[in-house]
Amino acid sequence: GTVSVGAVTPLTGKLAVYGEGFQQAMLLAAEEINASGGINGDTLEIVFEDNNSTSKGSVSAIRKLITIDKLTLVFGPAASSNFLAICPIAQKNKTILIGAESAAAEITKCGSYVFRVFPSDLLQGTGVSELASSLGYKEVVLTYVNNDWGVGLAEVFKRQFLASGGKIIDELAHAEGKTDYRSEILRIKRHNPKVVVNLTYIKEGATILKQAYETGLNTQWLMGSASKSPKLVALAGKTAEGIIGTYPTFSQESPEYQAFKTAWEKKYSGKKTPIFGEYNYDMVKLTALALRDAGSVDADTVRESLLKVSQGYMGTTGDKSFDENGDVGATYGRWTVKDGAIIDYQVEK
Amino acid sequence: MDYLYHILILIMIYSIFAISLNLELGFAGLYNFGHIAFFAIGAYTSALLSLGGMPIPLAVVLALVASGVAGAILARFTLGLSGDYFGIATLVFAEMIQLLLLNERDITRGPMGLPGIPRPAWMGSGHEGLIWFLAVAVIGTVLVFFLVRRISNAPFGRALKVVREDEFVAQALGKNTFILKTKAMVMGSVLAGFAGVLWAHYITYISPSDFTLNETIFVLLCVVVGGKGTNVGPLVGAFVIVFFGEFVRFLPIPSEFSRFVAPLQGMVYGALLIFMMLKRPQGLISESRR
Amino acid sequence: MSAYYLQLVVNGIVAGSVYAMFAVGLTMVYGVFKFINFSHGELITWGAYLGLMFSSPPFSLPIYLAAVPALGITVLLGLAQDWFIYRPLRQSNPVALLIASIGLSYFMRNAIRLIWGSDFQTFNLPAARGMSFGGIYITPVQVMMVSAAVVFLTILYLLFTRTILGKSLRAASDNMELADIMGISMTRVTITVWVLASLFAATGGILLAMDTNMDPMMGMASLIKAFAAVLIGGAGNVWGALLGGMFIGVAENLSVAVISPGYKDFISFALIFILLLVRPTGIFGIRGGVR
Amino acid sequence: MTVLLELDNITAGYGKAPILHDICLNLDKGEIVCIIGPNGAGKSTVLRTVAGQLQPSRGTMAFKGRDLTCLSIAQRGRKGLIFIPQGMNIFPNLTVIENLEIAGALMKDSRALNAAVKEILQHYPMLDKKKNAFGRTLSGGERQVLALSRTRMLKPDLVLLDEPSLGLAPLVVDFIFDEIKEMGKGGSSVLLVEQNARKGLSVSHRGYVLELGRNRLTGTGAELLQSDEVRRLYLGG
Amino acid sequence: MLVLNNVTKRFGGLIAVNDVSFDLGDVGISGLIGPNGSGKTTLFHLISGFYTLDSGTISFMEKRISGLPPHAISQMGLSRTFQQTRVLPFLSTLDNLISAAPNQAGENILALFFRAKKVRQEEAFNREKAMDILDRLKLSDLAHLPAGDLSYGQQKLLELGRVLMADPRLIILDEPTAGINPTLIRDLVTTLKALRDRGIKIFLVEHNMPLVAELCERIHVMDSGSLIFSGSPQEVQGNKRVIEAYLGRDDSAA
Ligand SMILES: Nc1ncnc2c1ncn2[C@@H]1O[C@H](COP(=O)(O)OP(=O)(O)OP(=O)(O)O)[C@@H](O)[C@H]1O
Ligand SMILES: Nc1ncnc2c1ncn2[C@@H]1O[C@H](COP(=O)(O)OP(=O)(O)OP(=O)(O)O)[C@@H](O)[C@H]1O
Ligand SMILES: [Mg+2]
Ligand SMILES: [Mg+2]
Repeated sequence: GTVSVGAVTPLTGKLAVYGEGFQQAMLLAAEEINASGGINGDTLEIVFEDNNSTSKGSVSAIRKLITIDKLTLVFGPAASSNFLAICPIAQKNKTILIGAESAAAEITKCGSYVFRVFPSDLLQGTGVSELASSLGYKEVVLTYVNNDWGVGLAEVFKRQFLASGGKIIDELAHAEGKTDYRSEILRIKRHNPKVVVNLTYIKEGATILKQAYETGLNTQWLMGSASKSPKLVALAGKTAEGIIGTYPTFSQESPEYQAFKTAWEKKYSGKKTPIFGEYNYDMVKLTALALRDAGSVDADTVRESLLKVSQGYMGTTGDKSFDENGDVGATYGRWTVKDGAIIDYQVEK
Repeated sequence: MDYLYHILILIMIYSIFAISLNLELGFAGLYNFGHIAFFAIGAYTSALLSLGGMPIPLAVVLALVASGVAGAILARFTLGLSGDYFGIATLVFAEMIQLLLLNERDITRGPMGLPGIPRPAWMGSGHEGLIWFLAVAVIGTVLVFFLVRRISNAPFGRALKVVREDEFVAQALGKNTFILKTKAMVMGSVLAGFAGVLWAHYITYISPSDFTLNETIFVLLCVVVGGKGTNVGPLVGAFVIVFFGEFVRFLPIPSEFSRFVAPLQGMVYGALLIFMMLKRPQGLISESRR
Repeated sequence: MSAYYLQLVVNGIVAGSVYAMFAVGLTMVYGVFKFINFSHGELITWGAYLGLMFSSPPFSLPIYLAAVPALGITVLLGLAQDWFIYRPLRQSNPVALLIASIGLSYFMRNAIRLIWGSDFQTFNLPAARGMSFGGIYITPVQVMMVSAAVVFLTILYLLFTRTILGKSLRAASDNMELADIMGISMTRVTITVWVLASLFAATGGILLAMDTNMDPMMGMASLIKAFAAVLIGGAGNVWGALLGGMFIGVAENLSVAVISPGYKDFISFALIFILLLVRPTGIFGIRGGVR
Repeated sequence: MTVLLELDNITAGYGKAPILHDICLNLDKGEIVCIIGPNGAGKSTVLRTVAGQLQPSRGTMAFKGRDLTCLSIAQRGRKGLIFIPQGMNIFPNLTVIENLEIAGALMKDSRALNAAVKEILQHYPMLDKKKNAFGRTLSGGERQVLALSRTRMLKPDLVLLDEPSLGLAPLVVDFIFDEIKEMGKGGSSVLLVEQNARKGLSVSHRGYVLELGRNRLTGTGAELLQSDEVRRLYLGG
Repeated sequence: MLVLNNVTKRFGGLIAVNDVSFDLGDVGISGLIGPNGSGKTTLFHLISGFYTLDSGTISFMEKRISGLPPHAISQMGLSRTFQQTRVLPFLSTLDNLISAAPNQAGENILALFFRAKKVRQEEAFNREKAMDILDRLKLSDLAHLPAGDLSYGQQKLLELGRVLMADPRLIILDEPTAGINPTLIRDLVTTLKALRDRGIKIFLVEHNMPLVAELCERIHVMDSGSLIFSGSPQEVQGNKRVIEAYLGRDDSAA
């Protein structure tokens, strides 16, 4: 037999860029589970539903998964706005909803059936604030991508940074998906800041770095986790040198991660691991464990199992123990770019 | 069942939305490419007010008023423009509204959106709640349909068509074209706002990314595919378009190919539109001449 | 401090020249065929992606050479659009054309995603610090953007006003049936319009992608600004399109100095509204310009 | 005399129902032929069919002895068959001079073109006065003269004229009909549709009377003018 | 009825209508003639409000109408036709006519719901009236055809029908018989005379001199934007300036 779980994934629309990678990571995990006995002998199957990167699509998708496919466990969509649109539905229908990349602090309050293997913004915002303080910066310019993720993160950062006695010289949002950020950069340049906190995505981040360099802005960039990608370095080239960022660490040296990486490269010959791919992978793996433990797909049973098996579970992305809100903790590491490679940042002096 | 209810609710909401656009586009010839703005204004007003503790019926009424006022304001600014200028100006207006929703964070929470929009308590939650909501949506759609049909089949609808065909002639015949068009636009905006209100209280979470140009194009498709300038057309269009979108979910596609599915689906979608225009440009239902 | 504003203006002009190049194509198609071509944005995107194709293996041409076949193929695409879709629709009403162009825009955008994926791509040109003139920075690509716009539009202007072909084009946009009767080859006019529009779109697209990067949505994103430029410049007016584009570019860049950059687009849109109130045909909407 | 244009049993229409039924019509070189008939008889439809805007569903058309049906509108233009439609027959957003120069799309030689334009402007002071005005600002009469003079410039073999006297002041009407006669003398044949049937027939060699899309009568211009039936039915007594 | 005082209209450097003053008075049918481009249509556009005056005033029924929008002027009972026909191409011929009925209660949304009966009756009445007019213009076979498919002459007739539909006090016709078959023109003459006898004033531009001479009691002549002469048909045909500017030597009025 098969055990089916659902996945609301952005296969079309503006997040399709990421959706593809999420899907591949989930499929990889499912394949491995099935190769190692499946769910107590049954095959694990993931039913993907596209959400068109919109909340409308997300609602349609989860309604279909719940009603037609009669699934009791669904992997939620990327983008907190889409995730938030469906979490009440999951909660009301007693369907487990697990997110792998939704960071909004609100999700914590979604309810007892909602989990995520990705740490809340709350943690990351604090992480960036600590980074700035620990580097000795008292005054920063803050810029962030103007979407749910960027704003959520920026709010937390601001709160933490101000509380720790820092000062924000100027704060500006930059629109998502533009090709020209020069005027924003000029506004930053006017303050001649020693440091700029830039909470943004890969594409926006790379464009800003490149254009800042062209415009003659010399500053220390501090970034978040969403820009930590070889792609950013490839796009921004040498202008990415020396940026420092935080990210929820998980040791890339851990056996789990190494295993994931090898398996990925084997299945998707030579393709780079996608952003958040590890989280999706962990999510499926952890779910499989819970399903095995539960021995049924009954939502309440699986929920109990999830809480149980996750305690102390080490995935590729580290410790995935769910707390009572279905959130995971994280330790924040620091990364930097040196000679075109992303490496862990070490305080030199 | 819930999924079916969901699809039906979506069809109802888009029917109302399409009827409202058809009133402007099909009857008055106003190519409003910013119609989503009024949907958004309705949705946000009602959501904000009811989240702020106002009784839902009152919030809904105020939301309709807000959409209507916004429609009147836009009419004031744009109705002096000729057809295509009008289209682009309205498109720009919708972008402006979206930017406002995105940036006025103190009021709208910006990109974080508004979660937990309440539904009337008597609907209950869970399964029955959905049926009740569907019932409300159906009643709303029927009312809107008959209201608009009454108006469009009457001399008023004909006068709108006169304006659509030739504004100079309309004036020579003593029709106050500005007022007529403004009326069409205000009514269209109120109805679009109504669709938005239903949407907000149905989904219970809204954010600016729900109200993009894509949505305007989506509803434009409903009107055009159904048959603009007709009363039944928008209903048929909303049904066909929403249904088609959901139908695609049931096509058996192996997951290895899933990377190609989405773009192919998009291509098929586009190709269908083109094909439709080549073979049946007037839409599934065509405008009758009495 | 004044260098700051000057720099903003310079950046505005750069952005504006690209808007203008897109706007001219739109306005030309609109002028002759009387519909707003939504798929114009996809010609922009295709131009950029084809440039990418020829500059990466197996071709691996330097970008300046890669642009040549890319432009060529985009032009063919433009012509194919017309031949297979718009030409058969010429007899029906403009709305059918408009809707078909929306359909085509979906189709072409998704075709790009099918071939190249949804992720963004880049030419991987090394970042260079801009040349500095008294504190004003400008990169070679930016210089190219402005000069391409100026050169192209000048050529276009001369074509429209000095040559029979250009006059035929205007005649066709005035009254296509009559132009046909007068023995003006509609085929030639049609080809000219689509060749020019595609060429401008693709050139702009490649330059834009060289300046930053490309993704399947890039054309769509530029389209609204191009619409706005057309609106300000007055439909069918070449200089109008140029100045309209510049106006928007400069206005939105300058606005960042005063208000939150989140409202950058808002400002240019709001200005359009105010302008339209004052002059419903656009500032440069000298009726009977090139049209 | 050689036959220039020959329509043989032409049936044509806009949708399914035909408007023209088995129309036969011929026209010799240098001849001026006038079609008259009540409103909606199908006169304009005949011209549109010959010009190529409509495809006949039955019958044959020959121009200079060659089959016409397979030529496009523009090709017919280049073969020397020019149609001046009723109503919109100039380019409103081109200036008067440009309206004339557009004829250059057919005249390849630019020197000859400039000379021809100059000559026309000299010949028609009415146009010369307005040479830099946009077409859309011209009065009804000015438009007709512009359309006609532009055609003259091309020295076509056959001109299809749909109600050239429409909206013209008496002085100009006379002028236009003189022009038409001149064109005939200059070697261009003219197929003319007129509601001003007296004037139309009086400048024509022959005439056809069309009714409900069928040939009703035919004869020389003078014959038709004399005919009681024509007088009663079509000339308003 | 209609009084023009020093009406002037410029287009750039061109003075299309130059200081024109006249009073239509109580005349049943008045004519306006003049060479092509003399400003007749422009004058009509000024009267009906489609163009704004550069100077001067126009009043209709003792009320000043210059400055009013076209629809307001039309609602006062001044109806017009266009020289270049303007029908509503996608509406049926019948709907084209019915739309021309003035002050329809059904065009008010509230009335649709609160005075539904009146709306229905009015609509039935208008439909019947429209069919009558179509009959008279010999267009009833084409009642359900889109008006854009009519021939030129048929469209011209339809325009006239719209004016008849409107129950105006004054109608201004810009070349009503251009492109109309001579036989039908006879019918038109009858129709126009009947209208006059019902007390409706008519002001028309025409180039068909015999017709003008037959119909009009008084004729105004324009040349190069100025009013050069006003008088009875006989006076006009005998006036040297008019002959030179307009009629031509070989008297085509015959
Ligand atoms: N585009 C069209 N589509 C359908 N029917 C048409 C179209 N144009 C004309 N007709 C019909 O064809 C018939 C003949 O029209 P046509 O224009 O040839 O008449 P005509 O003899 O030129 O009349 P007129 O003297 O009024 O110009 C008319 O009855 C008209 O209704
Ligand atoms: N919109 C305009 N812009 C500029 N000039 C115009 C405009 N409309 C008319 N004219 C000019 O004004 C003059 C009068 O034009 P009008 O159309 O009133 O003449 P008309 O007496 O009606 O002539 P016809 O008998 O030929 O119709 C003409 O010289 C014309 O070129
Ligand atoms: Mg005709
Ligand atoms: Mg006139």
